[in-house]
Amino acid sequence: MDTIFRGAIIYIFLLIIFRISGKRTLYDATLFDFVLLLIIAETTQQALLGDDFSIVNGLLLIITLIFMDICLSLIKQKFKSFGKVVDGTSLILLDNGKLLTERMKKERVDEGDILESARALHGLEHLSQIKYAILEKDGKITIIPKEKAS
Amino acid sequence: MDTIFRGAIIYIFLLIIFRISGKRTLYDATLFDFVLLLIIAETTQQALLGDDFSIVNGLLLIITLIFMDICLSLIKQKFKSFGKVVDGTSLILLDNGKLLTERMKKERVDEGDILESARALHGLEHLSQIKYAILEKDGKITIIPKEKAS
Amino acid sequence: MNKHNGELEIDEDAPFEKRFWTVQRIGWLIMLLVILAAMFGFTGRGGLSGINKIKKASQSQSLVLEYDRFQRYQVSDKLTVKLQQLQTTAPTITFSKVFYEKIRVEQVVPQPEKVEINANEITYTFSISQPSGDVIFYTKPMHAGSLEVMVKGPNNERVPISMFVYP
Amino acid sequence: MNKHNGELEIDEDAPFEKRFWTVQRIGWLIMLLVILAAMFGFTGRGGLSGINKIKKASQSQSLVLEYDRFQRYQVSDKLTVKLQQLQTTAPTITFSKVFYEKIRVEQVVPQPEKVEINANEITYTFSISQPSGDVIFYTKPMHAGSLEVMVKGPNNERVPISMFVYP
Repeated sequence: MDTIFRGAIIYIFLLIIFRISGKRTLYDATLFDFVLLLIIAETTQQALLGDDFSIVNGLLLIITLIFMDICLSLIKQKFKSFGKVVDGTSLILLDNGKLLTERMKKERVDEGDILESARALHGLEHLSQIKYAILEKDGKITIIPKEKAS
Repeated sequence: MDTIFRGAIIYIFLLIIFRISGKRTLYDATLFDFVLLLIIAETTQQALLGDDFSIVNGLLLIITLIFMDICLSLIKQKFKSFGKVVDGTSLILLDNGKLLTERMKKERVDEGDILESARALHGLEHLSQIKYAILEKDGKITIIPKEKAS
Repeated sequence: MNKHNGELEIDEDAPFEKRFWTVQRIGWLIMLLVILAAMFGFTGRGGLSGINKIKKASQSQSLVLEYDRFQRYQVSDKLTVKLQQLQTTAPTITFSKVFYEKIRVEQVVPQPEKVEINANEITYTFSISQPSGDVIFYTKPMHAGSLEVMVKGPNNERVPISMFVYP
Repeated sequence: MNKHNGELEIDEDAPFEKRFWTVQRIGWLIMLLVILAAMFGFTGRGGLSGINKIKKASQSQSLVLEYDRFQRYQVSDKLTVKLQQLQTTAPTITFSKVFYEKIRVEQVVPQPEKVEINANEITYTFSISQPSGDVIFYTKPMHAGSLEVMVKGPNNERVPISMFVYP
């Protein structure tokens, strides 16, 4: 019983804390962010298991976490608005060549981040070559380039 | 002996639970999913090790897990149908411009997910630019764009 | 490789995937059942009394045992022995072999005056000045599987307990 | 860089990779052997009796030792000493130096009446009222490598035990 509650509490806690912290927090832009993510996972694991190292405890926790995730995805599918609250939505940062600075400021993204994505995904040099830049749910920035021929 | 059994039980358990939970569960669409994956890995690690922190225990577990994985891949190679059961197959979600909504519902994918992949992989703007969208075995969605010239 | 629409080469097997969706849904149901079983206490660590928390008494009520039926490998638990209607100030509690072979008794409160192992039994002798008293055994199962222990009180009353230890 | 077909620049070395495939297959075989050895008990923690679980008795059978031959660094284990045909109610069990220098005895059941260390030996004195009794030593090896311990029973019978502790 104890095991299931621990799993459920930590699942909900993490869901809320990651949602509140914003898409770009802990997004692994640097190795440091990545290490931080790993550390958070490690820390959580200790809180989950306590000093119960039995196999059944581990398996129950995994079942609890995955089952909650399946339930969450089913609820999200049924109620779109709930999905919006949990996952957020995509957000346009660069609209037809125009930077939306207010949004970028709130989401803590700068021009450099957009240019980095532009280089990584499409090998683009300037902001002017970008038609749309979109901040995705997972914190990644996707780029839609301007057509060259036109 | 104990160590080997622990390794084997947990390997098989994880194989089944991940297969059953579906391709998109725990697919790291958001940072939270990624952290959840890490937590599951950590939890497993404790169940694997118990309170035996000796080197020989760690090495035996690593050998067991890797050996089972080699065996599984050899069996999958030999018996294609077994591979299908273990890994699943690819699945077309968008067929020649037409969304296959029944499949999308069952696999818990929505239009937004397809569009996100289209943006990330090819910088596409609309669904109409996509010829095929395929849900791969690992939960990723791959996109085949329509040819422009035609 | 199959060709879809005569152009897309893909290893898709839609009928198989469709059948697998059913398997998936059954799997989810099993997961739910496991979680419910765990909530009721079938996997140890808490749960409803009667399922996990067991109270078992001898006929004369002079020996009452409280223990968890479902335990976990190498996870500490406790067994409370309640002695009533004591006719001696040096009562003994005797357990069968399994109790010292498959379980590690980490601590006994109060500390016994004497412990002896012989003839497939372990006997704890206590010093209790009043007609009733409790003894707590902090135990750690060192063996997975089912354990059957026979407990014998000071009046030679026997209470069998059975536990299941998850690996 | 090599050029494949005069156009593809690549660091391929196919003959080397081919030779390495053989090495890989040999590696897999070694892994299988290690796993089998572990299943039989050569790496400690369970396994067949005779390989890991050892039972060793003195000539007169009055001192019987049960222990694991293969142990692991800092992992708790136990050593059971079975005393039979006791001629005293205060039998002693004596171990050579290694037992207190390289091993940590976490708990002894039943608790000894007296423990003394002198002349490279540790002596446990118990109080056992019957002609036979078991004593369990919960041990934790604090040293990797092979350990040779000489155990001496109440009748001065000696039984040497040897253990190997994996790091």
